[in-house]
Amino acid sequence: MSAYWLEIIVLIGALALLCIEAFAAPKRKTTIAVGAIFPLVFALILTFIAQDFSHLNQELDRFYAWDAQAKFFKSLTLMSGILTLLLAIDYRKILSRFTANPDSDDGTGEYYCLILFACAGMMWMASAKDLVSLFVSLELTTITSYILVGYMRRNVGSLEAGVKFLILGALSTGFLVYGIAWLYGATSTTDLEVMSHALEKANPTYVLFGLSLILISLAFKIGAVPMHLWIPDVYQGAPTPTTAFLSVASKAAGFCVAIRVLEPFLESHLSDSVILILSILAGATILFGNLAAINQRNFKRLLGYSSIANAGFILLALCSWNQGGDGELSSPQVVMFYLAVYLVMTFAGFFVLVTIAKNTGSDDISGFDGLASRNPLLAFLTTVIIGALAGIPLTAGFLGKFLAFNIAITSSHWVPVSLGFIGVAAGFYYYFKIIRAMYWREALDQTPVKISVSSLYTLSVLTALLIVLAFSAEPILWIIGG
Amino acid sequence: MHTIAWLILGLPLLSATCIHLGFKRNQGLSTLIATSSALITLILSLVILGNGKDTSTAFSWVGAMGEHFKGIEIGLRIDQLSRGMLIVVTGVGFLVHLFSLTYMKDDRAKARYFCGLSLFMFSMTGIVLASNFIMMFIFWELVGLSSYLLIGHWYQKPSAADASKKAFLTNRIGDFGFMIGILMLWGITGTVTFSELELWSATPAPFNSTYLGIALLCIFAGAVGKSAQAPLHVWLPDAMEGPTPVSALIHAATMVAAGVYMLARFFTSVDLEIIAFAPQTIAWIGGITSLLAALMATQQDDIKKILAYSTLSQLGYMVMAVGLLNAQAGVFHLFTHAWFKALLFLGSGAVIYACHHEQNIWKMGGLRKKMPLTFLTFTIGTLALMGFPLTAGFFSKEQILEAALHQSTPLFVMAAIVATLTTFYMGRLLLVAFLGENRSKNSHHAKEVGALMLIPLVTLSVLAVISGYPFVASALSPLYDHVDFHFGPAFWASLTALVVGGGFAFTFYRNAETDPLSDKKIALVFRNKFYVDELYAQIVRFGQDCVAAIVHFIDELIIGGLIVGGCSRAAEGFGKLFGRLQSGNLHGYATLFGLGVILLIYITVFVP
Amino acid sequence: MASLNDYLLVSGLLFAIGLAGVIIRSNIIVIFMCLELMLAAASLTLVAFSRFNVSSNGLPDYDGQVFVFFIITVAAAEVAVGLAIIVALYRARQTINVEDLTSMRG
Amino acid sequence: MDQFLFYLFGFLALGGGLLLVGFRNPVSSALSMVVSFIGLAGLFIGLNAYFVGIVQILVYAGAIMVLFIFIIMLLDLNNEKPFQFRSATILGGLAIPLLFAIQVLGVIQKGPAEHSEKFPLITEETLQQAADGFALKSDGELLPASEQTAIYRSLAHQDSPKLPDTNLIGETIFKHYNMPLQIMGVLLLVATVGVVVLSKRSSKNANKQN
Amino acid sequence: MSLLFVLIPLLGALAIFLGSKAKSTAIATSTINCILGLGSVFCWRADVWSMKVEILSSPSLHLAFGFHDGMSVIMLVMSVLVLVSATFSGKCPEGREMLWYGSILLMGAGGIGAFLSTDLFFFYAFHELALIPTFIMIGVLGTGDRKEAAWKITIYLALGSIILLAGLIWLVSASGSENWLYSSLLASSIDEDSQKGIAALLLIGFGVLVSLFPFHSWAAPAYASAPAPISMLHAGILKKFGLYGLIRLYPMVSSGMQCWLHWLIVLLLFNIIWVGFVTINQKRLDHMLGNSSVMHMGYIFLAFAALIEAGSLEGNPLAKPAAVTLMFAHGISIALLFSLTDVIRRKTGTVEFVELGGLAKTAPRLAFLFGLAGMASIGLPGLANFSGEVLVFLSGFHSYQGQELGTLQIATIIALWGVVISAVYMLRAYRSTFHGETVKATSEQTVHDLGPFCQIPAAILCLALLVVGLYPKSLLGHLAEPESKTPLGQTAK
Repeated sequence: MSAYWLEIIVLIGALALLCIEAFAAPKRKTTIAVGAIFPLVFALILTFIAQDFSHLNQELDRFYAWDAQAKFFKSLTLMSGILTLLLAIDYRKILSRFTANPDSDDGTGEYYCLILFACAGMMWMASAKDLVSLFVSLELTTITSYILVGYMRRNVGSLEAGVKFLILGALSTGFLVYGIAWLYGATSTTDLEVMSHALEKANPTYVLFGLSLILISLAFKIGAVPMHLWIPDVYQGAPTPTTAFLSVASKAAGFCVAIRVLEPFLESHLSDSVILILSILAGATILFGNLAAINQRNFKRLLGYSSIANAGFILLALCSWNQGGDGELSSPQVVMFYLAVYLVMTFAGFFVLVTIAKNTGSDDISGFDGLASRNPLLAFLTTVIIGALAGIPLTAGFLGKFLAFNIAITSSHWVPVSLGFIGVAAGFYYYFKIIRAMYWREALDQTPVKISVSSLYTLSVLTALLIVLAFSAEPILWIIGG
Repeated sequence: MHTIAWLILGLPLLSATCIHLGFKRNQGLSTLIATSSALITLILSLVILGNGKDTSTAFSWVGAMGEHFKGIEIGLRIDQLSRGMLIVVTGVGFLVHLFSLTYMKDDRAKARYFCGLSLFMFSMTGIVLASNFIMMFIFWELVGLSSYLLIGHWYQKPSAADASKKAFLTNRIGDFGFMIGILMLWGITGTVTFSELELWSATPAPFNSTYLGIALLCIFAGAVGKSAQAPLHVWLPDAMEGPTPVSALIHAATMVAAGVYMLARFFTSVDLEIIAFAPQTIAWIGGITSLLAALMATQQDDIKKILAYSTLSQLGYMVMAVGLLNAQAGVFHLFTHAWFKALLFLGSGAVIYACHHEQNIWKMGGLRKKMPLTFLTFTIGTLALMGFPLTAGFFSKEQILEAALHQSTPLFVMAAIVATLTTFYMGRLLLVAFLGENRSKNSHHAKEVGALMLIPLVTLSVLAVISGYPFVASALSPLYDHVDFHFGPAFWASLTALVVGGGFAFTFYRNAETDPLSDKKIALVFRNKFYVDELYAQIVRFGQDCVAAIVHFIDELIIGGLIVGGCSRAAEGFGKLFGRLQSGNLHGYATLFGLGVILLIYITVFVP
Repeated sequence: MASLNDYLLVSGLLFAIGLAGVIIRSNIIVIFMCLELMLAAASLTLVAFSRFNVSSNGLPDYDGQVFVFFIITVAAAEVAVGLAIIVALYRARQTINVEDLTSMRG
Repeated sequence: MDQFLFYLFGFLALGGGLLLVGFRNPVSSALSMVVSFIGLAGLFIGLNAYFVGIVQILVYAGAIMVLFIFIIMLLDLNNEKPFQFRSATILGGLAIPLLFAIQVLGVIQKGPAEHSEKFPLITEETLQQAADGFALKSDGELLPASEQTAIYRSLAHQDSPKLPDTNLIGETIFKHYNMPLQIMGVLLLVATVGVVVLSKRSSKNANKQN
Repeated sequence: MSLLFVLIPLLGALAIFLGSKAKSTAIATSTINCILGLGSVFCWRADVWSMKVEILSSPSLHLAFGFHDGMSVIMLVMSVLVLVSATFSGKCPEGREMLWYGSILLMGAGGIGAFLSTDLFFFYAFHELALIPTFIMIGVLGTGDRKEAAWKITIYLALGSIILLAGLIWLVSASGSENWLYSSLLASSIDEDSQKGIAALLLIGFGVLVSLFPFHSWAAPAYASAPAPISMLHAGILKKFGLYGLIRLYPMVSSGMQCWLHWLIVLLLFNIIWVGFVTINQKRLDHMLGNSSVMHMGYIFLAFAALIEAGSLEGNPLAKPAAVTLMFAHGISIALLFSLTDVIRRKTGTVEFVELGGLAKTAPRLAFLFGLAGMASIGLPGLANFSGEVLVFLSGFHSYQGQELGTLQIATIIALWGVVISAVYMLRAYRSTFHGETVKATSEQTVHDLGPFCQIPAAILCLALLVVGLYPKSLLGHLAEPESKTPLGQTAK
């Protein structure tokens, strides 16, 4: 089977569900959500058996890459799509409260379909190797995200987040387009592969200018300082499944695109400038993300800052550009590894958040107070998850950070690395605030915290994964081709 | 032979362990075990003495590592020095055990006491038998521990608890130097074993004699601590807070003599002619100590304190002798002194026991009639201490004076003054405590002590007389050179001292109710021990406690507060700042975004 | 005919004006318009380059113009969605002034 | 003439942009934006990009502007409050674009020399030469007249050869940009769905209210 | 086989978290571990007992356990002893058994895992296992200023270990080794410049973990506030990780370390003298012990400095045994002291010196044990610490041949004064806690002597102190031939 069917499958699923929603509206919209999981799972399975088809279709080949990186990011997108849907099922009460009709979940059906569309967009992003297809698929994702963020149209926070995201997103789109224009001007092509050959002769100022403009937009997408400003607000305001989706899938797609775009430049004679700016971005992002998180009281917002911080660590791996080989992982592989781990722990974190928010009605860290006595199992799972987020060894989270630092130290990027140390230490502080809340503090309300069965299972599996991956990360290496 | 030596070392330890682990509840059995172990060690020591062969044995405690370090051994060295010292230790030890049976019979923690005694016997035997400096250091410290335990036997008394602490800490300061000395000696000679030091000394490699001298002085610091020489003498008078038999055993006869013993070991092992400055320093310290202590002793009222200062003074004598490169004289005095000082302490113990733990001599008086036998033995001890002709003390003191006369006139003069003062204060003690009238109810009710107490007293008084004679000394004394007696300046000096000191004592204290000298200013200085304790208290307060407080303050302020706290505050401040940037206002975001754009473009395009 | 640099300059200025509008203005709709202006400015650059970078056959390189086509489409879609969100916001908050949108911060 | 048109349209575009930022009334802003876009379209046409220029006017000035004005009217927006003197915003709003413009200028100046020369006109010769490329099969043979494309015909027109940019764009899009176009279709679909979702009124809810 | 020592407590912890009876599980697992650990002393072999599983191919990381040499065994013995006594120590509050005993086992497993790991990655990783349990336990069940203390220790250790991680990564990358296995790193060589940087990172990283001045301010408050088993495990086992690591990694960066020798000497003297003075000024027993444990680290660093000065393990054959012996001794003695301090706290309700006194009368067994441990910690001969300290001092003078005193010798002399300082504070503490008249908090009505259950941990640790103190060869025999592959029971002559 050819690889480009993967997106089609997802799209077909989305369209079908949209039609069902429109014409045969089921009573319970969770049916749609469950239905939406199937195409994703199907596509996920197919990802691993899909074939290369470049010899079949020359035109398609220009826009569609099918390599380990694409494979990985597609499966990552699909995984996060599945998890987002699971999360959304858990979250449906809150979602429906703020959509069309507070009493029923009428307005929620499209939400699940839109996630599928966004997945399709990100999967295309994963394969995009031409600036045009990159732009188009990125815009598909972004515009879908606007809708997903502002979905709760009776919730001021969600709308406010939607508007902020919209304005800043459009701004970054503007820079992206302008940057593409300059790159196109300098190299007369939008095909990245062709571009990499054309760089020799191109005007370096034009190229760097164009690249820096594109970098602005990519930095926005992955949430790197100074284009991170939208993240805390949007993450906080958006419906939690959207937040999770944005912080994992969207960020991952951003990194995929970043790798694709930057690779020709990092391999060219201009690599010094690119590495310089990337390391500055990495350092600033790590520092900002971690330090700004210190004073957070809202867990959702905290996760937002944490996602900025993690973007910084991923950038650290990226700026230590390394082609790998000879038993070493290349930078993109480290990025992918990190993202895989990041997916697991971030979603686990969001599952916890949804459960807590459902029980306490707020996203505040104070909602965790006394969790150790209110639900010891959940507290234990959360402890492991937090440990992984903070990067405690013997969890997969550490392995990710370790690889990032490993590659950065090997290429002697001492300034961002030392900022990274500060970041990690600060990270311990704010992540451990959750642990503190769970164990040290006494809750005012001692009622047990209830967790839905699906969440519990998902959470348990994710937590177990965090431990297991720390000891046998070979599966991830297999996917990323390490 | 080796087995016996090991037994001598091991039995007291066994006894202490048994008592602590098993028989603490059974007080009687505990005392029995301890006393019999002391008896057996005495007998074994005599057996060794009778055998008379020099030998040594060792096992490796820490193995050799590399070429330079040949390991640490636990070894026993039996030669004349250790054999004689063994007799002193086990002899006095056994007698003190015997004495304690009565003296401590009402104590509730008798078992602990005897356990401590046994531990002390173990440690002291260890010092005596040690074949090298590190082993000696080990037992040196253990002696300190047992002394700590025994002084602090009545730990509920704050003064006793403090005294024990003081004793241990002061000794630690000495040990600080001792260890440095050992380390340097090891560096210079490559060995710490006495026998190898002898070899090294016989064929000395080229070395820097100054450093050997410094090493010797550092090692001497250990002796200063243990033998309570100035300036570390302050613990010994305080140590009298312990039970009196302990004072007799540890703080008169054996432990405090360990410093002298150790010096003798060193001086007999290494030829010190080339580093004269070090022995001279030692001699002077000894001399000064003996003079100061004697002066202090003249104004003490506590019977044990007087004896303690006299011990200090006599130890100064010994150290001086050793420092004058006449180790034989020093050790000989050690030997005789052990007997009569133990006698005096046990005698005072009997008096205190009889007077219901009254220790102030001004509240005694007239005990001659109440306890005649004790009085008799005490008098013999006093005479020996004064150096009355034909007693043991006379012979040994004579040798020291002789040595001083030959080596250094100022020291000889000093020694002569000390001898005078000794007669004076001992005469004072005897006159005030035993003669005259009963001055308190306690002394009024005093009566002669029991046989178990008297046996040691009598035995010791015999030894106090005869141990100075060559036929005994040559057999028993650790080191003894027979010096033909002659009526030289030393003898006359000693005799003059006796007469003058005795005369003054008689003049002032015959039938005195209170001390006639106590209102003199100079007497106040003596009574207050030259204010050395006060001085040290200030030094400790400012040099240690204040410094500690300041350091603690700085530690918390600068490291804990400014640096660490500063870092965390900085992180938090940055966090707040970043949080403020996140104003929630789109204007702000757009501005910052734009700023970021400008910077990013600038860095990428225009910087390189 | 003007030079390429003239066109690039005009488009750059136009982009900068759009940026200025985004930063200065408070009305979200106007901000949105400014964003459209920025996109259009970028289109101008593209077209200018497409005209300048002639392809092998001597004609303008139409890849650039195709891209402009996509940009216009995307912009239209963005406007549609954006305005929908803005309307929803207006319904909920009765304001479209960015200064009022600061319920989330810190 | 060319030069004059460039300045005219350039002035229109920039002036419209400035007015867009400057007007306090959103409707005025919207209208000045139209002006700006018309100027822009003129510039496009000046660059021989006729199709893009027309689309610019059609889509932007025609559709998008209408949408904007419609929404402004719908929401009955009043004038924006006069600019309060908030130094940070104003300063940022002036300084940052200025700096950006300077940077663009800097970049332009570092460009190759030929960029400051005037565009070579698209002459008839150019068109003729280009036409040859469209006349050949892949194996190098001339196409038979029946198979000649509109592009070829337009380029190789005997009297007035024209640049058939609409055809060329169409050909490029549909031949070479197939896949982005499909994605674009999805994008439009999503946008439609999104707009519906974000603004539809729940029927049940409405019933209740009635 | 050596995996077993890690696995047993880990499984125990897992079982506890899954709901098995906490206390008995913990006691059972730690006891089994202890017996196995002690048994291994007699029959371990470096080559037979190791295991190696690759968990990641690039970079090549192995889950590898085994004994490098005698040092691992000695650390293992220390760990199992402290672990088993920690499970017996302290008093778990009602309803917190799972957390309490689970944390103890996790921390123990972390320490043992670090000591036995032959792959640097897991060597590092296992140490961190203790981080969360420490944080939770101090924060939840600690005493006094527990919250600040918990934060302090957590952030400090996190920062220290991340710096250490940087050093390790640099080490591995500079060595050009294909994997993180200790053996292959040992075989590689590193250029001078990198060595210098690596050495600095390692010294700071490990230094923070071992509370080297000026990174020491976390230790005292944390140990003072932590529940007894946590302070025991941390001060006893986990703190030794840093020193263990330094000695382990030393051969690879020996010349790099040389550049920092003088810095290290200055810092370690601060550790001994400065912190010593800080310790003197403490007014509470627990704070005093916490600071004293910081201070004593200086001696082990002194041995390490001697090692650096010599330039190689062979150059100063005394230094490593000295450090190891002192680590062992300190681990045992400080654990014992913390355990007993907790008893005092529980029996009298206070650890302020002014509120204590005369406890020797009402609790003689406690007084004896505390005295023994205290004496051990101030280096009284016959107890393990002395053997360590004397070897440390000897190693400091190893290069001295009668010439002028070198820096190291002067440092050793200054460090020797620390022996006096430690005697000062320990005896003062003993004096004000156990001697003197009994007061309200220590009167016979309130205080009972140690029960047999409480004596178990103390007895185990005391025995260890005595055995090593009386016959250090029992320990040092294992170090006689470094990297030896023969069973060490036989090499000890």
